[in-house]
Formats: sequence, C-alpha cells, structure tokens
Amino acid sequence: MNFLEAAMQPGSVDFLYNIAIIVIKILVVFGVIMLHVAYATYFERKTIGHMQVRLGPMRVGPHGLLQPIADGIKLFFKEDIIPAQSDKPVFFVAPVISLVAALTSLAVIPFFDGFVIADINVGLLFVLAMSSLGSYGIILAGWSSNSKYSFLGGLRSAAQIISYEIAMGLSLVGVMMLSGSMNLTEIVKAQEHYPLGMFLFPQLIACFVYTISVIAETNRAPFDLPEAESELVAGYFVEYSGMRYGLFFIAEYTAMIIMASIGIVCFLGGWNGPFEIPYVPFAWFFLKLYLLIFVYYWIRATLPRYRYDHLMDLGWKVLIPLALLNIVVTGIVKVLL
Amino acid sequence: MDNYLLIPFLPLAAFFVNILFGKTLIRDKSHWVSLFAVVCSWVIAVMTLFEVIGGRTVNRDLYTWIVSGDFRVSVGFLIDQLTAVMLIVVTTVSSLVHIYSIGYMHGDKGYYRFFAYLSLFTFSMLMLVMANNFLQLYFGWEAVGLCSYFLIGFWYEKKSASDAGKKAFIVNRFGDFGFGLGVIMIFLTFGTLHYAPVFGSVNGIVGKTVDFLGLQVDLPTLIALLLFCGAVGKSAQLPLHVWLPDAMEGPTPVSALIHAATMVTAGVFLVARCNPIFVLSPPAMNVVALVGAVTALFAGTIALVQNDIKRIVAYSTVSQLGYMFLACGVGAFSAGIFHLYTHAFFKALLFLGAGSVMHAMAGELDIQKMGGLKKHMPLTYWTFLLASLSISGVPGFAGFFSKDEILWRAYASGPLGHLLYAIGALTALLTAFYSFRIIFVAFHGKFRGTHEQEHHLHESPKIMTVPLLILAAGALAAGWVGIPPLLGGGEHFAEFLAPVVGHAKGEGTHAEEWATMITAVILGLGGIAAAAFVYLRKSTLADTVAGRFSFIYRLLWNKYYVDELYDTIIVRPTFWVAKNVIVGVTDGKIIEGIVNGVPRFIGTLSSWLRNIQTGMVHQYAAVMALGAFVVIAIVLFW
Amino acid sequence: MMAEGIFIYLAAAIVILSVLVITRSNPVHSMITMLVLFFHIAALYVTLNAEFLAAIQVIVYAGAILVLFLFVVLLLNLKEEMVARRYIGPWPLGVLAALGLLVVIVLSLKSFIPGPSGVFTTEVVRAETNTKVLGQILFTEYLYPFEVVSMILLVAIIGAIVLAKKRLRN
Amino acid sequence: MVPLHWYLLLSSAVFVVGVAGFLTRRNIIIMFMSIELMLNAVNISLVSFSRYLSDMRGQVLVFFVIAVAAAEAAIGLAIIIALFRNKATAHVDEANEMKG
Repeated sequence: MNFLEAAMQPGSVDFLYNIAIIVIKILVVFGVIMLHVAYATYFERKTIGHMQVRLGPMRVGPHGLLQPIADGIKLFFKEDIIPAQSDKPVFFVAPVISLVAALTSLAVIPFFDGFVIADINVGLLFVLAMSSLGSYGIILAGWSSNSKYSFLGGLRSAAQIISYEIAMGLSLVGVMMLSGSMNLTEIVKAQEHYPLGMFLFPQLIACFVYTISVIAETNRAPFDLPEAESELVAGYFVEYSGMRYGLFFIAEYTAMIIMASIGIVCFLGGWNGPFEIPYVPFAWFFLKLYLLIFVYYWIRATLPRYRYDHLMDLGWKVLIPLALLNIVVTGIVKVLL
Repeated sequence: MDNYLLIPFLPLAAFFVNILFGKTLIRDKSHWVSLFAVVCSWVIAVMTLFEVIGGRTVNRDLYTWIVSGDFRVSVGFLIDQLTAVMLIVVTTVSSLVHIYSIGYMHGDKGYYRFFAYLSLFTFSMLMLVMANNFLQLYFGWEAVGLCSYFLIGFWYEKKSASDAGKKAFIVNRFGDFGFGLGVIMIFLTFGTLHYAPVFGSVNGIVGKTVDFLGLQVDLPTLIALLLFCGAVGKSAQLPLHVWLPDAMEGPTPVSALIHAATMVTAGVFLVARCNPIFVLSPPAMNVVALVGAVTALFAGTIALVQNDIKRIVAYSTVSQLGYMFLACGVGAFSAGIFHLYTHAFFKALLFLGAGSVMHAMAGELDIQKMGGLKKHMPLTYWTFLLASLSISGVPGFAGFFSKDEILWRAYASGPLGHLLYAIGALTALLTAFYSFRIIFVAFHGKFRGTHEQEHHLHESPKIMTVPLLILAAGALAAGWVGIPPLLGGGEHFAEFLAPVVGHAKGEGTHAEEWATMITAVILGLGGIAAAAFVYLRKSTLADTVAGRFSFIYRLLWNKYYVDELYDTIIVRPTFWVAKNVIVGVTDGKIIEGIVNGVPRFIGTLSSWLRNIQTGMVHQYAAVMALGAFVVIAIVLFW
Repeated sequence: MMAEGIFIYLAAAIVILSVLVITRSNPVHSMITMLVLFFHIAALYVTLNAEFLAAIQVIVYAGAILVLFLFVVLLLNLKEEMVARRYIGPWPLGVLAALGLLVVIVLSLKSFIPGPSGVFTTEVVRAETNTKVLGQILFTEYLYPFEVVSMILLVAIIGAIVLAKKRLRN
Repeated sequence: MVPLHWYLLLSSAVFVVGVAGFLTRRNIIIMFMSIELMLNAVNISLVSFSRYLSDMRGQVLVFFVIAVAAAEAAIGLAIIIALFRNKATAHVDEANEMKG
C-alpha cells in the first residue's frame, strides 16, 4: 500500500497515527542525512588532505570537527548576489529543484528492515525518475544566470546526466530481473540467497556499469566536467552565492549518498551483513555507505579529469552496450536455471 | 527403380551449383559438376531400363502442384517403355556431349554458363519425357525451348546468334500456342490432365464434334491436330522448320544434343505418347504422315545444294524428323521411335564430327573450302563415314533397320502409303547423296582452304574423339535391337514398345517387303554412287547441272524462299501495323491523348485547388479541429 | 471525501497549469510549468492505481522529452521571442474553435457507455503489483505492437540524427 | 470514489487547452508542447478507463502513447532545429515554403 493511498483512506482509525509516523520518519531521515551531508564534506577534505599528505581542516574545533558547521553559518549569512539580466524566478527555483529532486529519493530507501518512509512498488523507478529531474536544476541554473560559462556548464552537465542515466537505468534492470521486483525492500530480501547476501557477484558487470555511471551522474571527479574549474570556473552555479550556492552543494552530496545507498540496496545486500549487530539495525548499511563514499573520494584523489568526447564515448559506446549485454546474459541465465 | 527421381534432379542440382558458384568458385572445373550429375543419371537410367524390361513401370504423383477448382495438377512421374527408351537416348547423348564439350568449349569465357545450361536442358528434357500429365509435359516442353534459346544465343555478342535464338523462340511460339490450346481442349474434354485417365477414357470421344471457330470439328481430330501443332514447331516440320537451320549459330555440341538428338525429337515423342488420341482420327494421322513426308523431301532437296556443313546436317535432321512423323502418321509409332533412337546416335555423331572439323578448320563451315581432311583427321573421317553410311541406310547399319521399318510400314498401310513410300524412298536417295557429298567434298580431294588453315589442321583431342567413337559404335550397332523378322530378327524394339504404342497395322506379303527393302537399299547406294561420281570423278558436273537448271538451283539454294515469304507475309505487315497503327494511332493519338489529357486536367484543377494550400500550419490545424467538431456533432445530433 | 478532494485539487491544478503552459511568453517558463503539470498528472495516475505509468510519466515525459524541449529552447534565440507577438493574428478564432470542440466533447460525454469490465480489478492488480500485470499483458497480448514501437523509436533516433545533423562540407 | 465522468471532463478540458494552444500560438515549440498536452489528456482518460473497467489494456495503450510521444518529440525537435537553422525563426507563420 503506497503512501498516497494510505493517506487517502477516509475513516481509517490509524489515519492520524499513520500521518504522524510518516512525518516523524521524514524528520528523522532528513535530519540524519543533513548531518551526514555536512560531515561528508569534512570527511572529503580530510581524506583527500591525507591522501595528498596534508592535514586538511584543523582550525575549527578539535581536528577541525566543527568546520562544516562554520561553513554552513558562513554560507547562510553571506550576501546573496543575483546577476543582472538573469531570469529571476528561474534563478530562484533552480537550486530548489536540484535539492528537492535529490531529497525526494530518500523517501524510498530502506535503511534497515521495515524502516522506509514510503515502501512503494516502483521504488527503483521512483529513484530513477527523481535522479532524472536533477538535470532540470542544473540546466535551468545554467541558463537563468545569463552567463556564458554557466550556460555551457549547464548544457554539458545536462547532456552528461541524460547520457549516463540510460546506462545507470539499464544496469539496474538486471537487478530487477533477478529479484523480480522494483520494490527496494524486496530487492534487499531477494539477495539473501546469493553469495555473501549480495547481487554483487551475479551482477558484476551491472555493478561496474552502475558505479561508473553514478560517478558521472553526480558530476564527481573524474567526470566533473560541468564544474571544471580550469575551463568553466565552476560550471552551472558560477553565478550563485550564499545559501543558494549552499543548496546546490547539499543537493550534490545528497545525490552522492542516495546513489551510494541505491548501490548498497541493489548490489551490496542492503542492511544485511555477515552477522547481526544488536540494537543498531542500520549499522551495516551505514558502514557500506561510508565505504562507498570513501571510494568516491579515493577516485577523485586518484584519477585525472576526462575529456568531454571521451566521456560521451564511454557512456554511449561502452557502458550502454555493457549494460545491455548484462541484461541479455542475465535473462539467458535466468531462463536456463 | 525408386531412385528414378535422381535422374532429372541431379542435373538440376548441377545447374544450381554451376549457376550460383560457377563464375566465382568453380570456373574451369564446371564440367565436373555437370558431368558427374549426368553420368549418374545415365547409370540410373540404364538401371531403370532393365527394370522396365523386367516388366515394372511406374506412374506416381509426387505432390499436388496446382489446385484451382476442378483443376488439379500434380508433379508426377510416369516411367514406361517409351519413357525408358527416351531416358536412355537423352542421358546417353547428353553424357557424350558433356564429355565432348570439355574439349570443344575449352577456354570459352562462358564455360561455367555453358555447362549450367546443358544441365538445365538435361533436367528439362528428362522432366518432359518423365511427365505423367500434360501440364508437366508442357513445362518441360517450354523449359527445353528456353534452354534452346539460351544455348543458340550462347555467344550473345554475335548478332546472328542472338537473332537466331529469338527466331527459334518466336517460331516455336506459333506451334506452342496450338499445343497449349490442345492441352486446354484435353482438360475441357476429359476434366483432367493426367495421361492415364485421359488415355483410358479416350474412346468415349469418338464421333463427338465441337464448335471451333464457327466450324463443327471432329473432337479427336481437333485435339490431335492442336497437339501436332506443338510437335510441328518443336520438331521443325513444315511450315515451321525455318528456325532449326538458323539454330546452328549455337555451339556445335548444342546442335548435336538439342537440335539433333533430343529436343527436336520431342515432337515425335509427343505424337507417340498421345498415340491413343491420334489413332482415333484418321484425318489427323494423314496430316501427320503427309507433313512428315513432305518435310522429309523438302528438307532433303535443300540439303543437296547447301555448302555450310552444319546447315546440311541441320536440313538432314529436319528431313529425318519428317521420316519419324511419316512413321507415326501411318500408325507405326514404334518405327518412329526406333528411328528417333537410331537417329540420335548417327545424327549426334554427324554434328560432333562437324564440330571436330570446325575445330580443326578454326571455325570454317563452308565445305567448298575444305577437302582432303581424311589424312589429317582420320578418326573424324572414319566416324563421320560410319554415320553417313548409317543415315544412308546401308544394310547392317543402325539407320538401315529403322528406315526400312518406316518405309515398309508406310507401304503396308494402304494406298496413301504407296505414295508415302515413294516419297520416303526418293528422300533416301537424296539423303545418301547429300551425306556423301559432305564426305567427298570435305574429306577427299585436295585442300582448298587458306594456307594458315592447312597448317592448322589437326586431329581433335582425345576428349572429343572418344565420344565420337562411342557414338560410332551406336551408329553401327544401335539398330540391331530392331532387326525385322524378314532378316531373321525378332523386332525386339517394336515388341518392347508395344504396350505403350501398340502394333502397327497394315499387311503385305514377304515379296512386297523384300521389294521395298531392296528398292530403298538400291536407291540409297545409288545416291552414294551418284555422289561419288559427281564429286570424285567429274567435279565439274555439279556446276554444269547447277547452271543448266539454274532456276531449281536458285530455288533450293534459297531454301524455297520460305524465309523471304515469311518476311513478306508476316514480318513486314506486322512491322507496318506496329508502326502505323499501334504507334501512330493507338499510342500516338489515343494513349498519349489520355496520358497527356489527364495531367492537363489535373493541372488545371490543382492550380485552382492549391489556393487552399497556404503553407500555414495554423490553418491546417484549424481545419482539422473543425473536422473533429463536425464529425462529433454529426455523430451526436444527426 | 478525501479522494474527491485530492482529485479536485489535482484537476484544478492540471487545468490551470495547462492554461499557463500555453499562455506564457517565455518558453522556459512554459517548460517549468509543464514540468509541474507532469508531476500532477503522475500523481493522478497514482490515485488511479497506475504506479508504473506514474513513474514512466516522470522518467520519460519529465526526464527525457521535456529536457529535450528545454535543450532546443535554450539553443534558440529567446531574446527575440520575448518581445515578439505571442499569438497569431486571428487568435480569438482559434480559441473559439477550441471552445466549440470543448462543447461538443462535453456534450458527447453524456452518451458515454462504459464497455464490459475486465478481470484486472484493483484487488488483482494490488496482489500482483501493477508493474507485473502490465508486463504480463505487454509481453503476451501486445508483444507485436511492443516490437513495432521499438522499431518506431529506432527510426526516430536515426531520423532525428539525420535531420538535426549539420550539413557536412562538400 | 470519484466518478469516471470527472476524469473524462478533466481530460477533455486539458485536450481543449492543448487544441487552443496549438491553434493560437506562433512559437513552434509551444505548439509542440500543446501536442504533448493533448496526448496527456488522452492518457488521463485511458488510465481512468483502465481503472474503472478493470482492464489493463488502457495502461498498455498509455505506455505505447508515451513511447510514440518520445519518438515524435525527437523527430519534431530535430525538424525545429533544421527550421531554425534555415529560417532563423521559431514562428510557424513566418515559414510558408509549402505554399502551393
């Protein structure tokens, strides 16, 4: 039973109770994720700092632990500069679209058994739908700024996201075929019979395609061309400042967390682990999440940036065919076994 | 016996292999494919013959080919005594011609094509003789015609060759039109096209008449004559004989196979096959016999004066085919088939010998430019001589027995038969004369060609002479299966065919039989002697005679002006009508008037209508919306 | 009551948004309105138990088709568009035609007769999940049209490339 | 339960808005969007039929409509780009090359 239907049942005894539970869940998830986003930036700076034999932020608080909070306060109180000749309504709404698109996906992610805001049938499609909306924020931000750099950045970014979305969606089809469902909870449960409780091994190709597509989808290095500092200054949000800039930032890190979570749910066995950890049902999930986030940073610190045509070639000529191959192989194996 | 299906389909397979892969893959190895197929067919045909001799015949439908209302046709095979004989003739001659062609066609750029066509022809001819219904017969009939067309025009860059191909095709159309009508009449009359039910119920149509072109015509006569039309065309009888001499433009092995031994005898086969229909109609039989006799004499006279070696042999073929029809016309079908069978050997041999001569003479055809070839190419000479002896009816050779059989049966058939006998015997004289004219002019005496030609003279390679030797054996001995009782034989051939074609009627005394035989032999030997006298002793005599009787000589030299006659009464009027009526009036006035009038009308209309087409999308959309509005409104409120 | 309320909200929003889509002078604003409109239509599908289609509506319409539109709009010259006339000259006629169409369509709704009911009741669909049921029908009864649609998409891809490609030199 | 007629009324309203947009706007892109509006209007009625007649075929048709709409958008937008490249305008009333 989906969220809207639950809300639509008149005269239900549990109606208000349901609403209350849902609201509480939303608040909890939102709060936790926001905190994670804040400290993901800190984590990134520290990780990359150490990889580059630096210390990273050290001044604010012990080992710079309060740095994210300081950054947040700074962004919040910074002057909000709006370019002249910009399309103001679109300029205002663009970061919001980005953030909403990112945050909405949180609704369907099962952090542990039974804890999901909306346990809908088409969860995976929902996530794909929301991630495809991310391009609107980028493209509109780039266009409404009325600046050549941001416009080019926006176009590049949108083209990249649309291209890699296909590979990402196709890589998840194999998972759907194996689990026979698009509900994320059921996908996790379907993995229990597989080696290590994961789809990782039967869907190795898909996992590979997914990982690369996700990095491109979230505009992270080495696919961060839209924000290539050396070419486009900072890409689509070059004209943004203050909290609007902060919103884009939050959206990007939220998207990273979402994509990592989907990866965990679809390939790494979700909340299940080798053994049960009492009282902390989400422990395995978050452990895997940190691991994947670390991989993001690791890749960023290691690999140089792609050229744009190489990026497009990789997406269309390597990843999409690979994903299609994976679908065919999965189908054949499933029919044969 | 059960593998009889392989007989036609092996050559078909060879055709497909050669036509598909010949140009690129097989190239100069094409002959192996076709030769293998046809030799296998020959082996199976021989086995089949022995089984038929043992008394087993086959008549089986393979599958239903066409069903349309009452019209049902199967692909089926009938193997009886007649078919078995034809199978042997076709596969034997075809095999030998294949072998001969390896040498003769060596180095031709259409090598693979040639063998593909030979295979296709062999398939078609076998389908023709193995058919168990008229439509399949018709299929084979047209298919051999098509192959003949392909092969006459094999050297299609040569205008005369492609013209000859077209001529053969078109002339055959006249005959085939009649044949087609005959098949339709058979279906209308009997409701089926299978031989067995048609021939089984054939006695039921005696005395019936049918309205044909406003005349009340005797039904059996009509059907028989329509079928005979096809035979006349295919077997080059008067008046449709004109295509066969021209068909000599094709490669010589083709002339031997198609235009001497097999395809042209299809007409005789047809008449023999349909003998139950023919015997019902004495007028039709008389027509067959007279056409055959007149053709025999007519072609024989033409052959007397021609100088082109292949044309002489071609007219000889027409003449001999006339003999066969003569035999069929007097009811001696087995004699006709017997002559067909012996003729296949010696005529194929004559053609292949002529081909061998051409090979040595670098394509020269005029016998006046040859001479003295005997010492240069002894094998060719001796085999050619053997064939000529055979065709001249010298006792002991194959041709003697078959020709004697025909002449005797003709004589024995009645008063008309005496006339037919006279014509036949006269033709025998002519035959001997022109056959030995070739021998004496081309092989004896001094060489009259150019110096280069003389230098080039050589015996043909073994691959060509071996088939000549085999055929020579046939020309000598093939007739021994049909030695008449008079000479102590058992007439085995006629007895063998009797279940299919029956026995020839007519009677006569032994004395008469001796008389006819001796007369014919004397005439034949006389012809040889005359030829020897004229061309060996008194070489000026021929020119003297030609000068004395110059009118007749010119008449014969120009083949009785038949081609010119056709040109005047058919070709020119047709062209005139085409040019003045069809092109001038029908096409120029009526069709072009319509063709030009329609666009003019449309143009006027559209120049008015195109004002509607403004190019404005909104107007189009508005009209669509209006249309939707009107449709819904009509549905709602009407 | 709740269901009716939601429907009325969605319907009102859809109609108003669609009117906004066709009246904005700036095509980008039309796009954004359209985006919101698509979300409302997706929500409407959810209330009709068509979750799969709702997701497809967002993924394909909002995520692909509309982005394409947006691309094209951004590639065109918008400055001129902002100052140019929005409507054709005789626009009242167009509105009149549309209204006439509305009238006859609404009148025709009176004579609407529902066809026979099928087997896929809400309970069946809920037990099987919407996606599975749709997939079963799509890949059995409608397999051939499905393949045809894939061909159409292929042709569209090729056609779009051919049409939009810049002319090559020489 | 919302009556089926409400959905049909909504559908016809959206459809007519699409028609009006197509008939009145000059900008070819907006006209295209009007077409998409009409398609969506039809989709709404199809989905509601599917729901009210307990028959999945309506949804299958919507699936096909969406697929065809995607194809149509790709081709249509390519045509628009070609038009713009040649005429430097997005206004259809300035393009009447097809006038007879």
